[in-house]
Amino acid sequence: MTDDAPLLEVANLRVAFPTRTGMAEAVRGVSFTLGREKLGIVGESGSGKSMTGRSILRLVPPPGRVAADRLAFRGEDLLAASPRRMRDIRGRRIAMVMQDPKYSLNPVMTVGRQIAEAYRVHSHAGAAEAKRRALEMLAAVRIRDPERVYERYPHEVSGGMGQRIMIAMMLIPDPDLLIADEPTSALDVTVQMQVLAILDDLCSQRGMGMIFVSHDLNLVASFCDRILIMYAGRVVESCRASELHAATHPYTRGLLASLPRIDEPPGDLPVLSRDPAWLEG
Amino acid sequence: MPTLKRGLTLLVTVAATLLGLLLVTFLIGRVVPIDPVLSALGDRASAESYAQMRTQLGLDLPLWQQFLRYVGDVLEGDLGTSVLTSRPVLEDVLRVFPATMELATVAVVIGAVLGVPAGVFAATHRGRWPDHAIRLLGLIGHSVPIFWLGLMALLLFYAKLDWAPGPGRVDVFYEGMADPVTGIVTVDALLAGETDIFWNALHHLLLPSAILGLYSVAYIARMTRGFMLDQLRQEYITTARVKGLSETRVVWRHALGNIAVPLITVIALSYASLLEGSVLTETVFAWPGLGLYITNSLLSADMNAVLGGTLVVGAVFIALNLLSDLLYRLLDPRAR
Amino acid sequence: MTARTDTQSAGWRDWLTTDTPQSRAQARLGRAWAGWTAFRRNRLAIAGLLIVLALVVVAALAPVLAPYHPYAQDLNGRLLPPGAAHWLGTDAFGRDILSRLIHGARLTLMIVALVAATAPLAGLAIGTAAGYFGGWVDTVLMRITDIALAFPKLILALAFVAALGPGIENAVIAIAITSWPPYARIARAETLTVRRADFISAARLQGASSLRIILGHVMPLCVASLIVRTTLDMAGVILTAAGLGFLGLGAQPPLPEWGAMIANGRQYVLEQWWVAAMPGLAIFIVSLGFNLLGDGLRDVLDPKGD
Amino acid sequence: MMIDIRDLRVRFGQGADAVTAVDGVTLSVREGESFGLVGESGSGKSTVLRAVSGLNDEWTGRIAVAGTEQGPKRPKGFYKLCQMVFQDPYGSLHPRHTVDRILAEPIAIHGLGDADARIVRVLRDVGLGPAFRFRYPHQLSGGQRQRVAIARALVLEPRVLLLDEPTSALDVSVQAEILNLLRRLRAEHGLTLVLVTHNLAVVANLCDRLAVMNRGRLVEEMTVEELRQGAAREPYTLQLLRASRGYDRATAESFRDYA
Repeated sequence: MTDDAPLLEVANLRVAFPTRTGMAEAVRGVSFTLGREKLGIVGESGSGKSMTGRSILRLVPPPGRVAADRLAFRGEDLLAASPRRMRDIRGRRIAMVMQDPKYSLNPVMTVGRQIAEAYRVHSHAGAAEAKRRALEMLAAVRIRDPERVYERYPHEVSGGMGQRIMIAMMLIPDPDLLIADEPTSALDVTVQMQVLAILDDLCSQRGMGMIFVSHDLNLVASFCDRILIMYAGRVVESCRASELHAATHPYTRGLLASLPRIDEPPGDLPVLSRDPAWLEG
Repeated sequence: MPTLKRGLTLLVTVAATLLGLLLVTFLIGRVVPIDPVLSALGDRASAESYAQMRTQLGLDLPLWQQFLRYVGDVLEGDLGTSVLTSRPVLEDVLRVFPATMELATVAVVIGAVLGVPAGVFAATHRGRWPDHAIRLLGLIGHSVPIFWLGLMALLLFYAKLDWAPGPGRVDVFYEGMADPVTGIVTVDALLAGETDIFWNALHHLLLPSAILGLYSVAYIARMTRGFMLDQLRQEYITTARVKGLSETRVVWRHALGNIAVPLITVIALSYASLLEGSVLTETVFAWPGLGLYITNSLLSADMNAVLGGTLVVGAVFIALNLLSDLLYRLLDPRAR
Repeated sequence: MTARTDTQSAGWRDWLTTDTPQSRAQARLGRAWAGWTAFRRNRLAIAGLLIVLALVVVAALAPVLAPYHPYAQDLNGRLLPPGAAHWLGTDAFGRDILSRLIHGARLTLMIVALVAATAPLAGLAIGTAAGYFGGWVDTVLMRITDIALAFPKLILALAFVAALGPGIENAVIAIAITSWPPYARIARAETLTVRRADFISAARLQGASSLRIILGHVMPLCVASLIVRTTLDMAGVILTAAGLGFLGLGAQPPLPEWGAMIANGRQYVLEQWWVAAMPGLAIFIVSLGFNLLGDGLRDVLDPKGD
Repeated sequence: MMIDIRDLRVRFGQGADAVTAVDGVTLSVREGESFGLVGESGSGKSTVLRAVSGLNDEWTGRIAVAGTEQGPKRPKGFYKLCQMVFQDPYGSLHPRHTVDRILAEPIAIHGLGDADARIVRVLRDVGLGPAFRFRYPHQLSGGQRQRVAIARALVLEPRVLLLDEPTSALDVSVQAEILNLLRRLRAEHGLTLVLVTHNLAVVANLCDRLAVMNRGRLVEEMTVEELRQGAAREPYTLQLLRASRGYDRATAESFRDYA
């Protein structure tokens, strides 16, 4: 496998949930490929952006159903992988950081043990070795006093520190791909920037690919290399982040226009009028 | 909050609860239409000795003084004398209590050992047939009158199939053969090295404790399922799966770790309700425990014994509550 | 003809399930309909509902349904096994067990109704007041509740009955007195979760009085879980009442109370099993009915689970 | 002055556990003005708003609204003068009440007649047709719910509207609609607005003047014109401004904690 081969190939991904009135499709035919880059997936609530991220890890809760023409990680078909193989891939090859560390960390386990556990499950290292690695990792996410933080419980740390701990835990087995699902939406802007800087550095140092799921168009445009814009379960536009201002799809243009800006005089914002034709891509 | 202050609050709470319990038993004792003087002296007492006894029992004092006196007596371990056995109630209660404890303890062990895994299994198979089956079994367990089930079980396993021994703690033949050290026959038999008696006693214990345990299996399984479903929805469970942990570890380590504390409370509560449920079971199985003692006293209007027994069960309840509270503070990092 | 009824019922369904109700009544009915649709899909809950309805019908029509008078003794027909003349057999006085069970349904229903009409309401009032006002009101009310909760319910009920004298009225009083605390706890917990909700703040900012907020905003949200809990508890009430009857402390002879009937059959259980078995079965079925109904209601009204 | 706050202090908890949420804030808002209160979480901005609204009664200092000094407990008439809109449209509407009941309640409390006409009028005012009147909150989208919440605040025809992060739980396209609605209502009803938010762009769009808060203190006050030109004086405000321009690796490095 060469370095320029795609890390992830997704073709015609569909996620559907049964409801009383039939199947409701959350993701309707999403296709993209990902190399060692930062790919942003942007959309409003209900656009299917989070479900796209989770279906890659096969974490769509039952009774949801995932189907795709191709869903391959480094050429390996993820939909055909056995549960055991999938557990190997999770964490070790593909990791995920979620929105709010308040909920995504186990409240009755010290953060240190949670990080060490993530390391041990894939490396079969001893307890002492795992602890040493966990402390190193805490230092790598710029936590000043790793020894003390190691013994803390999640409710004893701030949101920003919690998210760094989450990143440490996810990156400790050295995965190839990180899915970040609104990783900074629960944080204040300044803390948000610091956490993003850590993610940015670690990604480039380790040559990881990243899928960054967010509702924040500005943030994604400034952080990622490439952007997919999702609407109602479909990708309506895909472009380089630096060329977002030149987006052509009316939905993307409408979203951009509806954002208030500090440097613009106050006045009515253009309101997005949704065209049913967008539903068909 | 500082530990000292928290400890004091806890102490005050326990004291208030005990006092409340005493107040209730005291008031019940006052409204009984039975004259305590007559029941102490018999019907043919002279007016003079009647008045003397009345003063002696403190019945001429104002109500609040009577209550203080009652509290003082109880704190000294004086629960009055049983009319039925003519012995101090405390002595009676201490003699019969181990039998009830033996029954309830075996029952709660059955309840926890079967109930927790059943609840976890139901939760992890939510909406599929194991869940429905466990749920239905739980509802059935909650709906059976336990005394009736005991009767029917005796009918089937003792009278028809002859698998179980009859009522009582041991066969008549063995009765009184092992020294009552702890009052728990199985333990006493083992201490005395009498394996025959041990097996016989265990055999006798099996049916009543299984029936008593059935109720607590139903309760514990149902609560476990509810707690577990709550936890399995949480985001940290997704985190554990993303880390690549096996489903067993996700469920039994991460999710169960988070419900351990409420589960302990549930098990303590069901232990308490088993002590109580023994009133009916003991009657059916002629099990000479506290329940049977209270029932017999009730039927012969022996109020001292009834209230004394109530007080002891109440005190055990309060102790169990206190214990689960302490464990909660000890085990949950968020409560420390 | 069929086609027409179909379109008619479809019209009703559309009217009920519309997203744009035209009146208060339509909105309310639509909501009830949505609840019923969800409830209807739970077959066990429907079974429970049918059992409870059957209990009500049997109790209401007892004199019509019972083949014999519940007290009619026939000393020549003592302890007859189930057969054509006596479907469920006769007891030690030759009384028809089926007829006694049918009349006993009235007692069971009465006990359930009396307890359900008192304890949950007392608990609701105490719990919402404690939760909404907080501070010392909460401390005092909840301390009392906790104390009451730490008591052994059944044994306390026994002691109450012992003090007040055996009888069905006293049994009901004893059960009601010992069963309000859990309702107060539930109502308080629900109140605490909604007290900080923005819609309560919004109501306060409208200038609404505390009474108005508790009655109009807080209580409606507590009622759902309280109804579920009450329904589930009714099974326990039936079992407790039967237990008191079994011990001879509940309904007194010759009342056909199911628990007392089991006690009567106890001494014959090894030979004439049906005398004790039939009333026990009746208790079990009715109590299961309340449990199934409560469980189904929880799925509809209180989907959070326990 | 429509709102005049002097040396406002709010403390939560007692003894050693006490936290000072608001630490001596002084500010005033003119009649008809739209004022923004900006800060990160824990800055005390919402606490100030809740003290003004009367939801929080454990404060010291002076709060005057429309020239009348206010105590911790407010008379009923105060609520006709001053209303509030909350952040989360999912939590601010009673789940078991229809839109109709939500809007009828304030009318009943204050004994205003003509409920039907008022409800229809205020629904039209916030851009919802009469079709929405008998719906339950779960039958509405987030934006529609927030419109109902605004309608509930307006039904008493107040002069002051307090807004606690009114758009931060909404999608950007819906946020634009709500901001436009608030601007129109302000013009039509001559409302005084106080907007609490962490989003500087929202303030720039809707407000005339703003104050920045950090850790319970007022850092600085400025006009929106100054904000637009980046003419902040305090380093904390400058850092906020930089952070809201999007991610930049070098800028992130320069961030520090302002205590």
